[in-house]
Amino acid sequence: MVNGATEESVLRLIPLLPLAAAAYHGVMLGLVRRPTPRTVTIAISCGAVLASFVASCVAFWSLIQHPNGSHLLVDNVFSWIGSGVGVHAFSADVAFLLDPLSSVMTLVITGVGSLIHIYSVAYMDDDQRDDKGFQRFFCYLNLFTFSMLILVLADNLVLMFLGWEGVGLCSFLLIGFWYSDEWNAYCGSKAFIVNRIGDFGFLLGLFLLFSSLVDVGKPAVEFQDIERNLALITEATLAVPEWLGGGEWLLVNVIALCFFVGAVGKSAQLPLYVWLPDAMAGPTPVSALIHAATMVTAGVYLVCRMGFLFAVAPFASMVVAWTGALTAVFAAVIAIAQTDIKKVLAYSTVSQLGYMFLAAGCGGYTAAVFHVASHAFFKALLFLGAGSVILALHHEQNLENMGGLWRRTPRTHVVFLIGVLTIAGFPGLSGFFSKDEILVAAFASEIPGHTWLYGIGLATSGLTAFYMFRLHFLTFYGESRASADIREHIDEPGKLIIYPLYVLAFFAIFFGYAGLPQVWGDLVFGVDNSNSLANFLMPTLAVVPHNQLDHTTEVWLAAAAITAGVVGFGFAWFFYMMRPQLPERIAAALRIPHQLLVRKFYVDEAYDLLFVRPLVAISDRVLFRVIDVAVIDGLAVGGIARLVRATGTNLLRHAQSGFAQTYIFFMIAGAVAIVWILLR
Amino acid sequence: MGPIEPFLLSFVTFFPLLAGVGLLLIAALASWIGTKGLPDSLWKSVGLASTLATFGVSVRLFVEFDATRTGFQFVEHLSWIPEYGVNYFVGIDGISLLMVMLTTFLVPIVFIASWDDIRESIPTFVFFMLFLETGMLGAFVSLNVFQFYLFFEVMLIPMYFIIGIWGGPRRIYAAVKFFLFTMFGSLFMLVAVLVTYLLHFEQFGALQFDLVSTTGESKALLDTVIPLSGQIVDGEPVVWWKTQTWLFAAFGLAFAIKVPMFPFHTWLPDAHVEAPTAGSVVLAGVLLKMGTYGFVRFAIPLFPVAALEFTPIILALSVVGILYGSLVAMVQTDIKRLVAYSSVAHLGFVMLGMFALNEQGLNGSVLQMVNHGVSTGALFLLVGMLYERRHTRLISDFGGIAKPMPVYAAFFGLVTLSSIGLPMLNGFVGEFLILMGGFLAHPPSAAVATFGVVLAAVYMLWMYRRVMFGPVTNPENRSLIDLGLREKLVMVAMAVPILWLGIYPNTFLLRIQPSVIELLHQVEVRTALTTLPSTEDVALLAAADTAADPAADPNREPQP
Amino acid sequence: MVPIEHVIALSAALFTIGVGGVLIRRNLIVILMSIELMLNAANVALIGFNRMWPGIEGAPRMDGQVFVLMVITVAACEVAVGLGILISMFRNRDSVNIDEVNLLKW
Amino acid sequence: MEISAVLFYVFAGLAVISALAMVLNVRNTVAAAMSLVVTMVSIGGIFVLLDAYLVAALQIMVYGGAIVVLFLFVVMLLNLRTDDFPPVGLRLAKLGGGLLVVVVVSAIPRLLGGVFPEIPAAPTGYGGYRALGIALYTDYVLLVEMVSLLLLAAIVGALILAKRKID
Repeated sequence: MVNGATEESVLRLIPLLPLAAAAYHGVMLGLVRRPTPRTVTIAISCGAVLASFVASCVAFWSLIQHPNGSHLLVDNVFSWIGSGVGVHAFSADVAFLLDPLSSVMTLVITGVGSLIHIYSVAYMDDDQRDDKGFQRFFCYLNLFTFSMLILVLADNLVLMFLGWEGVGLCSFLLIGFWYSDEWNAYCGSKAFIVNRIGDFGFLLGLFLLFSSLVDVGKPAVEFQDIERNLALITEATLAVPEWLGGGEWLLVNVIALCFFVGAVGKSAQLPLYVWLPDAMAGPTPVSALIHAATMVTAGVYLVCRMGFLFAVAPFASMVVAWTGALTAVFAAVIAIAQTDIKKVLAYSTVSQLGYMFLAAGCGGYTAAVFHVASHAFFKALLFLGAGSVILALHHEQNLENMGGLWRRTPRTHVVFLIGVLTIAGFPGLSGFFSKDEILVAAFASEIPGHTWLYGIGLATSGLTAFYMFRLHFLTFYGESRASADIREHIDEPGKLIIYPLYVLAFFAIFFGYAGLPQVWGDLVFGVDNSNSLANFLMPTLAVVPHNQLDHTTEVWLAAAAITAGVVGFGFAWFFYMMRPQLPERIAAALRIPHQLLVRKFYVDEAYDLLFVRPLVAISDRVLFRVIDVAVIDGLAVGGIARLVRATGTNLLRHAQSGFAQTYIFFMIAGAVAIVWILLR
Repeated sequence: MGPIEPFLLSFVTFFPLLAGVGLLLIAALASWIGTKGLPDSLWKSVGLASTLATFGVSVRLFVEFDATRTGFQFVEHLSWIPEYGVNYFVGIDGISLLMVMLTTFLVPIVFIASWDDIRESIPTFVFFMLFLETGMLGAFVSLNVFQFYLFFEVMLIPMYFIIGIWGGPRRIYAAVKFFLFTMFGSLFMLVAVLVTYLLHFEQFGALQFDLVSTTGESKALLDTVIPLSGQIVDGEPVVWWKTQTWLFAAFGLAFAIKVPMFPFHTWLPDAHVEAPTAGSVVLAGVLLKMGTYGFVRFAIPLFPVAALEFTPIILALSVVGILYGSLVAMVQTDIKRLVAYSSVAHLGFVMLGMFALNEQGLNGSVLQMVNHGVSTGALFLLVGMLYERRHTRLISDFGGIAKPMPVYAAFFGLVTLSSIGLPMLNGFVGEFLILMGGFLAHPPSAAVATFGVVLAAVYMLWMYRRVMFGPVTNPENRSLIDLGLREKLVMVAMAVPILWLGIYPNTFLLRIQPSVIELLHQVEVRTALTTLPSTEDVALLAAADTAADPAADPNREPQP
Repeated sequence: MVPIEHVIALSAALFTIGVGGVLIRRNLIVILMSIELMLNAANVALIGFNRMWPGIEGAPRMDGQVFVLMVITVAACEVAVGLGILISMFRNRDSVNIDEVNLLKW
Repeated sequence: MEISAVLFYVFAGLAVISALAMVLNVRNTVAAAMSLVVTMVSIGGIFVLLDAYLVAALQIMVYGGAIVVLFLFVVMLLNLRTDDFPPVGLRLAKLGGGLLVVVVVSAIPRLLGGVFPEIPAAPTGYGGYRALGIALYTDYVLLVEMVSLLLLAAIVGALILAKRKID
């Protein structure tokens, strides 16, 4: 059943350690009545994730040191689902694949995950006095880590789907962690259901891909096999039904679009982004881990992992790029007017994810992965910093009640500023390099309208700087707007909160040099092959033809990006530092546009009105009350019953009058009929 | 267990009934010698013990089952009414093995779960449950169509009483509705069985109800050529009479009602809502499988060409059932009714996979039968536990239950997730294979059905959220007690297959696989056998029914 | 002697009259009498058929006549019981109108 | 035409007419019973003509005597001489009667003769007590016993029914 251990078996340890911890917590919570001591919970949970991080490092090391030069490690644990023989054969194994792409993801997940686990110990300690709740939180967190690791380590689409759904589930559980509040529970299930819509696309893509591979006699769901056999189906087309316009579509485009629907759901892109801002109802470490650093990047990971598919599906790639670009600017615009510190960060996440898709759609898969990693660091830093602020202010999240915090929480202020500078693209920090790569990729790509894409990206970068500095200024500078009794008790949180922030800040600053674009390597540092991340990832990521840019162009592009950032910063400085009264006046003057922004363009309300309400109403009024109760049960079934009863009461009852002579009549009529027939 | 070795299957089938009858006799004896019969607790414990013993023996069946062989195993064949070809003929392949396991697994669980739930007429209840178990097992192991029909009908009796005696306020209505619906369909099936039987007689000159032959020489119903069309009257074929089509329709109606497929489903919510927990669990867990099992075992192999003809209709009904069941489930106010409608949706998946008629679809379909039995059974058990405490099933009466009953909420969550097909739990594997099989055969229907996965999440999670989460608004819910030891035991027992089927489904898939391949092979062979180009051909066949044995050569070319 | 058909015709005529009596009369006594008439019609047919196939010389066949005897006996029994019922009905309902006895229904 | 044939038609006519008189007499129950006596006796005559002498005798004694007397006795006992309830609402009866007439009329051509051969001569002893006795007590002895049981049951039944109250 379970395949024996080999030197590659370290791979299975990476996801299984968090699973073991989660299972332990689950059993203790569900079946054993005695509460587990808090220290044990912490030791097991954090220990498991740290051990998983160590295992990831070991695996990473052995991947680099791999003797035969191949860039993969595969650990096939056991055969999960096997069905069919011959050309229909389908088999999905629990098998883990470590290649450069998944190793980067694994390191980010376990690394950032460990830090957030440690942070959570303090964060949840302050928050939750109930030991069971504490343990439950870590149970979910471990389960999430497990699912996320499965997602990135899976060597086939089905196992990846396991992780894919698993992270959705954990997101549901963790958003609704404080379930006594109806709103949290609502947000949790909203996240799960919107994710499921994405999963629908994922499944469709999977089935479509598999069945087209069956058609060419090479059924497989493993990434490597798909990649190997993809050439067989790149020419295949799909007849589109008349009502969709007819004609023939390139099959790979359809498959890629289906997968992209999955990615859109998971990575909160237009039009399925609505769950992510609401997901901020969960505890802040959860927002940091799931809704900033890891889970939401799963969609980007999927597109990169299936890069070989998107590379041959130009139309799908274009859709990806445009969706990303539009989401980026759309979310950035909304972020400008938000007043909840976490909501601003949430929309910023949506926007940054849009960047990643922009890169992936333009064929800049390395840029996308680079940004995934650097975003994981700086966004986790920002979220955890925000959590620190929230703790300091005793669970106050509204920006309008903050201000002037830099005096009371100097350390948080410093790390937060680093995060803001990074995301705003301050030259030399990791965000600068990764965002620059994306913009370069957009500029250099050959897809139609790529200059527009670049333009949108650039504008978004300016917006990003604006709203992030707005956030920073409103939080840390100016006069404190907190209520008096809170103002008395503003304290910087303890070491367990701050130290993970330091670590993240370090990576936010210096991670960029792991993926230093060659232009900076040549110009500033004089290093050959400076982009070690890209070189490392290159063997596994698909290459899409693009225009070659010379160094001058690239420097100009960088200059443009810096300019955009400076302009954004300048506006923020002007509005929120120099003329703090101005924003309010503008808001008052432009009431309708401002309201539109504050209410997030009424997208939630529109969805509710367009999809949710009609669906419930139709199901209830039409399907249930009319079709089920009235038509099927009432008219058809009840009709037959009534017909039978009516025949009895109205017709046959008269034959059963009780009058003997009537009976005799029928008897004789029968006899006469028989005689008649016999004498005929 | 030495002496029962050759009768292992009969033992599994009849042991519950024997235990029940034995208890009755002892009770009669006891009351005859002047005591007040047997104590209720004795009835319950003996009932539980005998079902557990049955489960134990069926585990042995499972272990000893040779997964590498096709065909039926543990076969027993005894003459019963040999003149009419009625035999006692039992045997199992991978498909029925799983159904038997599901049955023997669920019944003891039900006993434990309703230990305190059933308070009136306990001896009667125990007897009916044991009787029901034998009825269900008998139908799953029967290879003689007459015998199958017998068991198929016989299990209505105990179920009717279980709903009618221990049910809710509208129990009589529900019981009668359940009975009439099922009876209505199965009478059509009876006619079709007899027509098939007579066709067999016409072709081979022997009366035979056996589905498959026990020896190489003798012929059974599956060797009969069921003409596609053309009943011959006075040498002229009757145009409207399409034999195979009508026969399949008759079988299909009986099974579709039992499944239940979309327009025939309205008995299910009523029966589920009114039935006691035990009844609901067995009804959802096993009885509904009788319909899907009937399709796999009888309707499809006997009438393969008609099955293909009907595929578009059945697929359409399945897809409609999936979407419709989900949407209607979404707006239910009663938890049990919600679960009942979700059954309609789930069984839509089962039918979809089955009529994909390929390995993935059928494997998934059979697996999904088990999955549905386990998940929905567990859901009904959980609803029953809540009902025992609060005596209401309305969603609006609850809210925030997770606070007073965290363990309950955890198990409810697990089962909910299994029901919406989360990977690593059982529901996923079945649904996934079904959809994959469906996609290989009929992509559009499967694509629409895939959307049912989204809807499943919508209605289940919405219900879960309204029941479990939020503040505890109703003061009566504040003092609810969490699960006791007995209830935990039940739920842990249910969790085992949920996890096992999700993590390592190959244990079961390996056993299903050969049977599914055999079934597909049979469909192929019998399609070739019955695909006759025109009605004249049937006339030829009818004229030459004694001359040549049409079943002897399965690869016989259709005549020009 | 007359042809056997005429005997049958007589039997049929009497039987029809008896049936008519049972159908149209509501007096239970007359109905009982009509029933007697029907039995007698049957007897006529039996006797006639027996006469038609009388057996051979030395071994006459008497089956029809035996049956007539039985019918007569049964008729006697029937009248006895029927009149008994009639009397008790008259006692209970003070009438022998058959329309007043209509309990034979659901 | 032979004298026996003439007698047959006479008796037959008498039987039919008196039967009709019984059925159609809606005023006087006693008269109806008396018409029945005429019918029974006529039928007895026809039995004689058909060489069933013993049965004819029994017919007249049991029917003409015992049974009709019983009827009359009951009529007198209950004082039902006049019939207070003439036939009404005869739709069903008319329908049935009509049907019956149709059937009988449709059978008339066949009832006129020529379907069966002529009635043969009867063997010696036919219809006599000896032959009947032998048949009764050899071939049909079981039947006789069963009928005797029936008679017994009828007697008991009649007694119980006629009793005012079962004590």
